[in-house]
Amino acid sequence: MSFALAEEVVSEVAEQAADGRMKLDVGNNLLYAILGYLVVFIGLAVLMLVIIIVGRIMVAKMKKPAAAPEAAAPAAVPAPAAKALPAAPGAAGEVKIYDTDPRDAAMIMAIVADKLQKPLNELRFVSIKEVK
Amino acid sequence: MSFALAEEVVSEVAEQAADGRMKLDVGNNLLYAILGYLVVFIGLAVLMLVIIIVGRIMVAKMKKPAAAPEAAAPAAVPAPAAKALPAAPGAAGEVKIYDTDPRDAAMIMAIVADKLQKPLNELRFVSIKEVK
Amino acid sequence: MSFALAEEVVSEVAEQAADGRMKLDVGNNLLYAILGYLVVFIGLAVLMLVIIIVGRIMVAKMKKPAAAPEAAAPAAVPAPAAKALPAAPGAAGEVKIYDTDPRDAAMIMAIVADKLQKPLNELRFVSIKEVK
Amino acid sequence: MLDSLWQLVSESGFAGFFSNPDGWRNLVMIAVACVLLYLGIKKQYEPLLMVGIAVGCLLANVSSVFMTADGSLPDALYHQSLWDDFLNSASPYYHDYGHILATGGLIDILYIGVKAGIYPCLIFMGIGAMTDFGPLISNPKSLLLGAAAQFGVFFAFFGANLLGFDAQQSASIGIIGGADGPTAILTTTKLAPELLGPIAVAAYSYMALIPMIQPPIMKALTTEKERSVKMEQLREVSKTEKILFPIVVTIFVVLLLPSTAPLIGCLMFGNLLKETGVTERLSDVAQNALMNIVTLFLGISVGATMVGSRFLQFDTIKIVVLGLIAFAFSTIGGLLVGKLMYKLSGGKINPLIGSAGVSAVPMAARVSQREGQKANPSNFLLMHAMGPNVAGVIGSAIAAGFLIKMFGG
Amino acid sequence: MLDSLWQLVSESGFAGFFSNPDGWRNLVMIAVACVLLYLGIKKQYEPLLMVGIAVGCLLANVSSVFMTADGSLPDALYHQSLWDDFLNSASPYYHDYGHILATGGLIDILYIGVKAGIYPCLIFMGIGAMTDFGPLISNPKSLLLGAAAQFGVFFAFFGANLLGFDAQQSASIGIIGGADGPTAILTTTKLAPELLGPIAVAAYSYMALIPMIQPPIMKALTTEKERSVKMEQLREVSKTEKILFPIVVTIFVVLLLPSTAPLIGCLMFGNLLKETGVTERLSDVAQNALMNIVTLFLGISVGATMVGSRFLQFDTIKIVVLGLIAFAFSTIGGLLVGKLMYKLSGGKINPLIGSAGVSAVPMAARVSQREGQKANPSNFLLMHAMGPNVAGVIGSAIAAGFLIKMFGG
Amino acid sequence: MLDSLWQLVSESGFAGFFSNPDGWRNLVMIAVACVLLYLGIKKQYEPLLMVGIAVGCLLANVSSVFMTADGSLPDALYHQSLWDDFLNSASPYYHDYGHILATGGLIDILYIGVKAGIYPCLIFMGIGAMTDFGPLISNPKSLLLGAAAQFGVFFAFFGANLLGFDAQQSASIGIIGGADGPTAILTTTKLAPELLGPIAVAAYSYMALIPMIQPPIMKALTTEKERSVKMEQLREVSKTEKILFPIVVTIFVVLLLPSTAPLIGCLMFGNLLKETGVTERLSDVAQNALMNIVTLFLGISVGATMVGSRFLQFDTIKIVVLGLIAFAFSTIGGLLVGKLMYKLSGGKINPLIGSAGVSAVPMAARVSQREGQKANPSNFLLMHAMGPNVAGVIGSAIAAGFLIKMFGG
Ligand code: NA
Ligand code: NA
Ligand code: NA
Repeated sequence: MSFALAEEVVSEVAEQAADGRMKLDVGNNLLYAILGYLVVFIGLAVLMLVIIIVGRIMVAKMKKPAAAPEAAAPAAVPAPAAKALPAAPGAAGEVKIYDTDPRDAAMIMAIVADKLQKPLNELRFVSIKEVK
Repeated sequence: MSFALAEEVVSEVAEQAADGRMKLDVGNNLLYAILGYLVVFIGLAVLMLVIIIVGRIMVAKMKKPAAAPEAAAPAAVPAPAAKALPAAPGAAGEVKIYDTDPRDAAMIMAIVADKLQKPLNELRFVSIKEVK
Repeated sequence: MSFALAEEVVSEVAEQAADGRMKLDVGNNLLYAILGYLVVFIGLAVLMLVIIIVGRIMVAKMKKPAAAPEAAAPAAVPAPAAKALPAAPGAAGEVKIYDTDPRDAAMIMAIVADKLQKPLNELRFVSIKEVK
Repeated sequence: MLDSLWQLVSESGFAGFFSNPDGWRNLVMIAVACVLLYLGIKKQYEPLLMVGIAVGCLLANVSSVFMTADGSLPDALYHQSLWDDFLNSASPYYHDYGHILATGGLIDILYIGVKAGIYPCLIFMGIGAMTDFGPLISNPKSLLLGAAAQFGVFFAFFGANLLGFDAQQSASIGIIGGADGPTAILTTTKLAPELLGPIAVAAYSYMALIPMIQPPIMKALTTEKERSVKMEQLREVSKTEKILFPIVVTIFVVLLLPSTAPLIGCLMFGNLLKETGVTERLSDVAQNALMNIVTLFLGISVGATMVGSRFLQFDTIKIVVLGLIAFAFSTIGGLLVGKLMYKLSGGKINPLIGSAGVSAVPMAARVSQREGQKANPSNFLLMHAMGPNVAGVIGSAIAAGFLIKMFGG
Repeated sequence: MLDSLWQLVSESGFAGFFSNPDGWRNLVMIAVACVLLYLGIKKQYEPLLMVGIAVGCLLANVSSVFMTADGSLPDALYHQSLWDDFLNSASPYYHDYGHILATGGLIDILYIGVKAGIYPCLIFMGIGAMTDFGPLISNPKSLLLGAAAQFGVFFAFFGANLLGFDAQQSASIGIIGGADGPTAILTTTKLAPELLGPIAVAAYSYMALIPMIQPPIMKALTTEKERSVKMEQLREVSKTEKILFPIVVTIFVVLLLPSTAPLIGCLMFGNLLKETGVTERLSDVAQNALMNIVTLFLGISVGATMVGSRFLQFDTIKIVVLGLIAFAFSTIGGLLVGKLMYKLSGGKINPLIGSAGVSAVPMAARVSQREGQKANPSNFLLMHAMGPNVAGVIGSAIAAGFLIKMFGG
Repeated sequence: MLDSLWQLVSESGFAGFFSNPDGWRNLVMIAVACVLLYLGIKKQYEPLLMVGIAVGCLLANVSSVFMTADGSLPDALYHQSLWDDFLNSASPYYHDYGHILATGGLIDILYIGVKAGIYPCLIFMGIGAMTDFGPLISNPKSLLLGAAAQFGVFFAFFGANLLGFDAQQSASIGIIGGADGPTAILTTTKLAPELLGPIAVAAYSYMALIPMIQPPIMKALTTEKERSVKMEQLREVSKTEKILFPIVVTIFVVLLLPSTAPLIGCLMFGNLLKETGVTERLSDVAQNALMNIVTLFLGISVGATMVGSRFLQFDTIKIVVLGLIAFAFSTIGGLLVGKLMYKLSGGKINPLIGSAGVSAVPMAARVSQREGQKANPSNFLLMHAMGPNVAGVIGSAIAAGFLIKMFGG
């Protein structure tokens, strides 16, 4: 296959227009499509391996000074749930909850509203952020 | 008048300097002044007609589902009064009241100040905005 | 000394490369270093004189309508102490206290935290500013 | 070493006052800058622009005092000669922004945004995002008052031509009467850039002086009875109408007079961002961060054009006088059409709202409100005056479009 | 004077509809702009971009209606011919930004930031500063789903080639399937700028339509049992890992495929600013002031490319169809690999999280969550779907890097 | 297809480590970038700049690893060769920003703002808007300490010349002793751009290390008795004085040494915006949105200059050592003149405030405060040290102006 391909590449370059534009025949078309998908897979697979390795190292490091914290971890999961929702560009009008449990945020909003004796929907919270 | 004018325009172009600058004689000067004022009037008059037409359509549309709301309209007028004062560039140091009745805003500020047990003039409200 | 120097300057210019770069001999090197330090001193000394003069004028002006305010001045000094610490670029994560006594700011933060029944370190104060 | 120090002294600005033939002009302009600072800071004449203009003037002149033997200004932050070359089609640097970037000073570089017409447009976008056209939509007749109050533009244009200014300069001077800073700056940049400094200063100064300029004219031209007229409440405007308004205005005004596209387009784009309800992030940045950055750059750049001798001419005095005439006659135009409407409406329209048509939002409208209340304490004209007031912004943009069309290269 | 007025009328845009041979095209495009405004404002299709695109389209077309006898567009805010010259190596203005600045309209100048590839990169920086890669770090297998969901990119690329588009155009059309606005805009600007308008509109529209496009495909390809799978909780990710992540990704991905550097570099720089804990000022400005300013400029510039005739072609319909195919097949790719993982993991992985790999953060992940909960009300897939979701951003940046490498000049 | 894949692999960065003769240098610089990230994030060495510099270095090197057969770097975000051409008067691209824009990578384009000297000036504007000159106004003698603490600048300049650096390089190295990032960057850009990376890194690192560098010197040069001196309270400064200060400083310093205009002008403009009380919008944007955007761009651009081999030279070590010497001798200069003032004032002035004259606001002043309190727990020197501290900013701007005047093209 490799030789045929090499010729294909040559002929394709010949077809390239002055402005750099190319017309692909079906073979090259398919080739590029498969190759591209493959490259994306390889790229992200390499990345996966790297991250798994880094993660292993980190988890190993954390294990030593952490026995009790592990029990606390599950309880902490709802918080990332809030974190992981980056304010989409379309969500501009909403309150941005940085690193804060949404339940906490709701509580803060309710308390403030109560204290100010205003219905909640007339107040505007620009952002609520937990300081770490 | 039209032929004379055409000649005027020709001669005037002849007077135009290399850098595009022109000297106008009294006739052309007056002509341009009147023409300009007229164009502004025509432009805004056309716009007026368009807006009146669009407004009629909108009012007609709103009439159908709105019988009670009409009674409420006069009461709502003070609110636009507040809206219509865009913060002038010079008013940067003041609180921006977006779409909020100034009386409400004053109330909010008073309540917050009271709750915080601080004199009002020592707090800074950047903006108060009613969420719709 | 002056003639020798003039020759120095000439010869030095001759050494200047096509791209404007110069190599200095020890004499010119020392000369430039001393001259530079001197210029900085002269510049700031001139500035000092100007500011002293302006200050004298201002103090003289203020003396007339100010007899009682002078007694108040020492008490006011702690406030500038806070003012004079511009938020360094590195202090980005901290609360900016504009023109506000830090004690007042701490009080405001404590009050708000108490009112909201949240520990202080979970709230984020972006800025506290006294309105003048 | 003393020689070296002496050389340094001889290349300082202080020495420049003597060696540079224009040095005394720079000195005078430094004094002018201090006056402008006083007006901006103490008198609060549109300080956001005026302080920038004053500092631009100060920096350009202070840094231009020292001139080398061959006439170049190595340390200047702004170089008038670079921009003269830029506009001179015979120069090798004609229309060459790269040359400005590579050899200009700091303010030369910031000035590119003025020259390319970007700053005034972006400020107009911010103004659009700050403006509520509701009162205008509910009372479209306001537009005629906004048109009427451009009278001073064309009156001063006529007068300036008579006084010997060329057509481009006259148009730039006339537009002072539009009472709109960005419009005046854009028009002047395109037509007569040599007058940018005095025209910007005059425009912003008179806008700040509206509460002093207008009341005497208003009292002279209206009767107590006319000023006492209470107007009926405006209808409420729906959100849909407010969204449609900027779209409709863009289409109709730009089609009518395509040269208004930059100003009207940006003004209405900003307003649309405000009204959609789903683009608050953009509306916010247009009226805050972006507008403030651009205001900073615009002020300092415009101020820098007042370097050296160009400001210190008899023409500057003429411009100042013509600018005042422009403001006064715009006020008169608005009031007269206001009186006409009072007549035609059978006394339902208070002619005082006509003077608000000069724009200078929202000061002119506040002046109408105040004068109305003086005549009749229960009078509340503010909202009615806001209509002509914002119409005046559109009106002067159209006037600017007309003048640019007629006299632009 | 009537003559003069007549001349003015004959140079207005209204007259242009008749004199300008492309005038009717402008008129149609004004209508298209109004439709886009409707989609952006009322239907809330990614309004921050769509409103800008629509206004850019509106302004460019409205200001281009009047054409002089020699075919120039004196008042246009955007000049297609300037940019054709810019790209034409035979033109004296080839690659001459100075010429654009000196002679272009307002939007031509703003468009420089698109052409130079700055705006999409800066927006990616803001997106990076808004994105939490935690769910991806705790479950790195998500990356495979993010890769799988680029299927539509290459499927549509293949299809577009078959339909007669050239390779560069096909690549630009395919990248719509990446479901990432800035990536699509950067790729199209580099490969096939003539398609920028329709591709941007299609990309943002379909991103907004994800909640309608994906569910039927998800139901068709998965069984009730698969959709009911509850996944186990993710491990907590330490701050150090979150800081290391952007650094590691930058190094590995850029070394692997250097043409991804602008997109991946900016995305990861933004993310690093978010995670360090000591650069909050920069993270804040990247995701707010800077991003909003750039979004404003990007929208209006991209929209302006839809001036005149280029949008009104049968090709546009093909692009719209191919874009939908790209989205659908990206969803399919993600789901199929999700099903494979379900099998390989012995039923521990819910295949629904595969469709989130198309990016369109966070909408695609929300769709996975919703469909999961429909099948099993106690199911909470959101966090698990966020992993593939953010992986999809990296995945389409790699796809874009590949296509730019292969077909870029 | 395997061939195609192989070709892609052979054009990846990984392959570049072998094919590119400078590849190993890029690899080393990637490691350097990681060290800088560690210093910025974990050690918090001026993170706002250091993280940007590190990422710039990382991105420039990672994207430059792959080199084509003809030696070009198609995917690089920063191209050193472009900038070499830009500065080479024999090149067809001499001073051609258009060429940079049209052919450069993302960071080449951002770097234009460094080259044109805009970023450092805008940052100085922000610093001015953040600085309170009150303590300096109430105690003008502070200015002499601010002057004294420029000793290290000229001492290191002298030393660098001796070590074989040319005059321009020596001046750039010396200015590290000014302890002012933007001043150092501006000076180096104008005089010796090839040293920008190491000088910026050294300047910001030592600024962060002030609390470690200064105390031993302070203890060595002062007696316990001197350090215990309590200074009398400063007089209150009126608002008018604070407004006059920036105006007066601009006029006098720029006239004295016109080449200081960009730095002093911007610093004082920013300060004026802060003090007027009527330009808060501008002061706010100068110290927040604008400053943060510029900091973002400046960091990444400066970092990118550390591409490839230029950093990996013995000269870099010399620069690091000379930078430390500059800081130390600036401290010594300030302390010695402080001791002189202590003598002349009859023991009223605490010499510890002299070391604050190096600027590095407000860290150096805090160090003075801390050492003073160690000697005498009731000592409160902070406000007194702020005077020399902010004077040091002006002092190093003057030193920079002198060096640019003497050695700038
Ligand atoms: Na007006
Ligand atoms: Na994607
Ligand atoms: Na210093």
